[in-house]
Amino acid sequence: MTDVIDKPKQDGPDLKVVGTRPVRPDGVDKVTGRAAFGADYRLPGMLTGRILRSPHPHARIVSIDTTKAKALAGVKAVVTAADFPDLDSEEYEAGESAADIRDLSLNVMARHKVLYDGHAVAAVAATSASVAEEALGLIEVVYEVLPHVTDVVEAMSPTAPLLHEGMITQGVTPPPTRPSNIAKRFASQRGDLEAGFAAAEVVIEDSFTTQAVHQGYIEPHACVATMTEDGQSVVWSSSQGQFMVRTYCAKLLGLEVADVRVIPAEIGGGFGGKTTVYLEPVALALSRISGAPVKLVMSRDEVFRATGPTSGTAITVKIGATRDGRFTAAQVELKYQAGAFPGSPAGAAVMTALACYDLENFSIIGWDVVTNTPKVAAYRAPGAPMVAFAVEGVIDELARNLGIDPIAIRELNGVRDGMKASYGPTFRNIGFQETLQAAREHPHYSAPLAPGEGRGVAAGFWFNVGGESTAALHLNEDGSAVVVTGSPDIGGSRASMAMMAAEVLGVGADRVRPVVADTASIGFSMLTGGSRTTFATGMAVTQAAQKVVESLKARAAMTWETGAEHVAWENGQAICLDPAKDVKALSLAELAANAARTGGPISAEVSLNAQGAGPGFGVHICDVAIDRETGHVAITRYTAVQDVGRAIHPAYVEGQIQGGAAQGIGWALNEEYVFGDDGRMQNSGFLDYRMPVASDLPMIEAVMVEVPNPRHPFGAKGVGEVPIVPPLAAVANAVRGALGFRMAHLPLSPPKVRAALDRSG
Amino acid sequence: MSKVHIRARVNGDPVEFLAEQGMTLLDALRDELGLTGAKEGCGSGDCGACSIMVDERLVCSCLMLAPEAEGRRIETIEGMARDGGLHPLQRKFLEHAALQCGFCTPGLLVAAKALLDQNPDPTETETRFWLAGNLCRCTGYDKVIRAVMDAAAELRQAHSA
Amino acid sequence: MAQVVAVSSDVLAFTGGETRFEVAADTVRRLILALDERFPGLGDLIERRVAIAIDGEIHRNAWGAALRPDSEVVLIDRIGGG
Amino acid sequence: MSQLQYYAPGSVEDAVKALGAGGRAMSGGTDLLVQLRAGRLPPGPIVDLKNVAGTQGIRQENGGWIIGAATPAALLGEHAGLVAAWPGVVEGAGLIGSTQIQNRASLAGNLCNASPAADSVPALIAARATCIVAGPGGRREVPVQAIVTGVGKTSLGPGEFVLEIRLPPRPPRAADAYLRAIPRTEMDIAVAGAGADIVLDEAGVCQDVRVVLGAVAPTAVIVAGASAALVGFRLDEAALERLDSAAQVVCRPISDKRGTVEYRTRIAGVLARRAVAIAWERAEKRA
Repeated sequence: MTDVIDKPKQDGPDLKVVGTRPVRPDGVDKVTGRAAFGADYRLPGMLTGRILRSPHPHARIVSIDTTKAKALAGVKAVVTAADFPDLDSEEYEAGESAADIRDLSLNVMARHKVLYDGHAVAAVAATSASVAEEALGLIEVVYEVLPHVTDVVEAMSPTAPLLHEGMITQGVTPPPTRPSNIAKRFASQRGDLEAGFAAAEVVIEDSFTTQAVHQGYIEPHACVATMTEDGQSVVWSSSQGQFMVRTYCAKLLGLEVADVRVIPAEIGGGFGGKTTVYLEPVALALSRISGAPVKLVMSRDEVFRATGPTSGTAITVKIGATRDGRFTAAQVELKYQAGAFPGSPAGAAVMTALACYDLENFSIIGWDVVTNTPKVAAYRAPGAPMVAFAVEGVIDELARNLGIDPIAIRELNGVRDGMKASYGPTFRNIGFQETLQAAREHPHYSAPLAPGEGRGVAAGFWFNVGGESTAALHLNEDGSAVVVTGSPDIGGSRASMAMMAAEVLGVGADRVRPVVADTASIGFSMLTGGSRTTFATGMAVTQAAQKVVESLKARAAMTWETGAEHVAWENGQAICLDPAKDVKALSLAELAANAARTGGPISAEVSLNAQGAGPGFGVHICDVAIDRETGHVAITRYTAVQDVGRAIHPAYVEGQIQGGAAQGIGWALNEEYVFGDDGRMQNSGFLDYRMPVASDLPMIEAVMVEVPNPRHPFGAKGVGEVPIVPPLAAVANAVRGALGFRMAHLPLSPPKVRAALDRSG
Repeated sequence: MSKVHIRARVNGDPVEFLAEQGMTLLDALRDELGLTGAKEGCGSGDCGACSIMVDERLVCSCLMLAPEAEGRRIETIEGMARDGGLHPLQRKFLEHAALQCGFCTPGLLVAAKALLDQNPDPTETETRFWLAGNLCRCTGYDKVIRAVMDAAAELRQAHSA
Repeated sequence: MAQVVAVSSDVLAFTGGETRFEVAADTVRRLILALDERFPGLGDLIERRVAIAIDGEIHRNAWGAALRPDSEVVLIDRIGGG
Repeated sequence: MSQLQYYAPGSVEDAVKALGAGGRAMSGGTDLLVQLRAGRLPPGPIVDLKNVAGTQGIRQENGGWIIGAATPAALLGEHAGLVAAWPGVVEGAGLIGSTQIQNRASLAGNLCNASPAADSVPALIAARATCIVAGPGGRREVPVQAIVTGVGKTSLGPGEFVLEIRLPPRPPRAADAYLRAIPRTEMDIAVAGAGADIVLDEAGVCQDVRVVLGAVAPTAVIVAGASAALVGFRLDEAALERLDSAAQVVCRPISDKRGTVEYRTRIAGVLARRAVAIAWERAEKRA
């Protein structure tokens, strides 16, 4: 079962809706098959599009001849990079972090060079799927195949084939004179490293690797797009941000933003992977030529080969400690694979690497390295899980070496309010120690292990972000309400939006119906990512509801012919505080019914840029049983403890924690991109890209520790990303416990575990 | 290539449609019949998002050709709620928050119903193995399994009452 | 005078490794302008790539955010998310 | 793929004709359609064998069992008589994919797809199962191990297809078992598999044994040394150790995304041991 460990209420609002578990408003559509996802849209006269992809990991495009494809009956458009503007390099912030518009354009459609197996080189739109597929076969591309490199460490070698001939490493002084595949160096340091290690009585150092893994959303990318002759465009697509899609489509096709309207479909999972565009600009380009709506849907093979995995990494960690377990110094070097274009999450990894711990002396160096693999995309706490795998592994070894309980060593060194985070600022209102304590006191932690089983503990950190959001609240004539946001709902956020509005209005959650609106129907909102929606968009919703309440109070005052200061709002009704008036309370419905008489429709829209998202911490406990003959690792028990601010809808908070833990377990045990010597992905399907199935997992117990975030009206903070940070290390530390030696290279798949056992004798 | 004329019964109703001979039943349901509840997550039978019942057997509609549906009785997610009310499984999925994005949900529900139709009292392990053909990336399966077990309990109670 | 600490690698590349500055500014907007004056071009970099933590709370694109005289101001890389 | 021609003959004669004209046999289609879609097989007309008389159902004849070639694997597991007689064959069939796949995939399809990792094949060979092959020249009965000749290759001639799979009658104190190793717990291709069929005498001594390995060579391989390791012995650790070694000797695996040569070889030994131990225990219970 799932526990909520409640802190004493600090601010004490008596919450009636927040913290309950109502059925989500979009739920019935989703259990009946009505909900329309990206591929479910269909327009009259719609064409079917298909994309031709490079079979080579690295090649120069000598020529592309589309003559035969264009001549095929039923083909209405063929596009290549020549049909897109050749854009200059420009950093642009529309996704989760700044993207280079030129790189994005080249990723959407290769120009001059293909940089990975699966890189798009041309696309067709035709009257049927079979005609479109036939047309792909008629496009003649002449490639000059180049040597390739897919591994991050090999790509850093001075002799490695160069992906971008002019790329000079940033962040190195003086700048290198020769180009390389190293896009950028990140560095972060504090104190005196040498002195710190000199003060250590025990020093543990180890090197770790992780493989590229995919977000693995079950819904492949899909969109329908249409453009008129004057450039006005509509896109229906499944993404984490309709405004992100609008911005990128306008940029990549040279359109006015006002001419692009993006209508969000239901999104079938994203986890960061749908924070950029792949199909939408192509569908628009095809529609521009054909004059008809074009639908593009990726196959699973395309999703794996051409969309965002996260980085494969190589990480070295060295930590020193005194005999009593106090850390004296830490040194981390991490190499992150960016894929075809710069932009791995190495920077975030540098910032999170030691964020859980109080350290006087440290040095962290990060490298962002391009490889002939798909351009990485954000994946849930981008960059953090891999470095946590390494750092938490070394801390586990330190604890073992020193004979200190693994939670105790983390409590001893863990950050608290008032300490300076490794990434700079001073922590305020954090819940790491509370989370550690809850883990230590949880029955799982003291439960006996079966012989041969191992138990691992690991901690994780994520910043969470805020950002720009808009929300509108419209009161209906019967006192019900509509809350409109621009934030796609991936995991049930519509429920929390309705709940927060309902809490302020003083009505039941089912009296407020939430809508995720298109780009023409609500003000700008950043995409759903960075665990920001319930925090930032929730703040906009709350403020909009508060404005509506103010308006309701004013209208009640008008009705009672008193001042607004004499009106209170309680339990969904206006109460008159004016002792001179003997009047009955006015209900929300009564006030709504009189809206026309008291000033017109009652609604409010709030746009804001939310700051001060509080960071979150997680501590996971994992038990494993290992078949020492087959090398198979079974997760026998799993508990995930997390500081969640305040849970608006606890069931969906638990769901985030459980889902994140499950993804991390998959990453630890079996998921990996496997590239052949030819540089092609060998396992671009769910059969051989092994995400956990139901029988692979136990129940995942989610324990919510509530340390309210003072910057949010209800204390909420982001919860979606933290839970994927600890599992890689929690699983690996448990395997370490069961085996008696450490395995530092993910995934811990049966062949590797058995081979390690054989080596260990 | 001429299309074939197919007659079948879908969610109790007779249907007729034309399909290319190599078209999957999934594409036919979605594109010819407008039943988009079954989803394509992989096209290779590995994710189960396209699960439907054919002659009371649970299958992946992406691994069946449309012409194979000739004369068959097909049940899809669109037919699960009856007489204006949700099936207990659908209700339990909502009560337990057993869905996040909801993309795999139709397939999971069809598969879970097939389980309970033939095994009204499955263990957790039996439920997990039966549903192993339905990938969910959002939930970690915890709430899905709880919802199915809870629905099974409710259905057993309803039957014994 | 706000006590400004630079942690971001990008910022350090701009300041030639200098990590601590005292800046007379009572808002983020004024802080950025002042820094740009001291290190021409840094203002643009901050607008594009840098987040500003004020007394432990991370801000980005927040010209209006207030700085108290004893505020701890840290320039860090912007964080995305998934 | 949507432009493929589909043909569903009702008689053996029509099926033979259609296949002879270049058609590709399909029963459950769970492998074939995936391969066609991925472009691993060239497109060609599909001949659906599910409506062909004799390809559906399980029946007993002269003490043995006849399984129609296109019978879905799930039906094997639901057939109490077959489960009791050939639990290992049923285990192998029961591991072909998910519940959904089980309702489509067939023994003959799993066999003729000619994957080295086919889960039902080692158990069938261990069981000394045979195939009735129908073709232009009439019908012939061949041992299961004669069908697959290499990765993706079979001995079936033009117009030929497997119509039935036959399992022999069971003596008392005989039982079989199948095990495989996969990285997950379900939904995987065998990294290695082992089928074992064993006959004990009244004293519990092994009289006859056949152990067959999957996914460790281009085709399923019979462990030649299994008889020497086990016949005449009781079940003990030493016997299983001998079997383990004998199993490893016949392995000629490849290293690929699913496993290395070393891993497959070692696991083959482990699985052979475990499968024999299960079959042995089952056989003892049938005294």
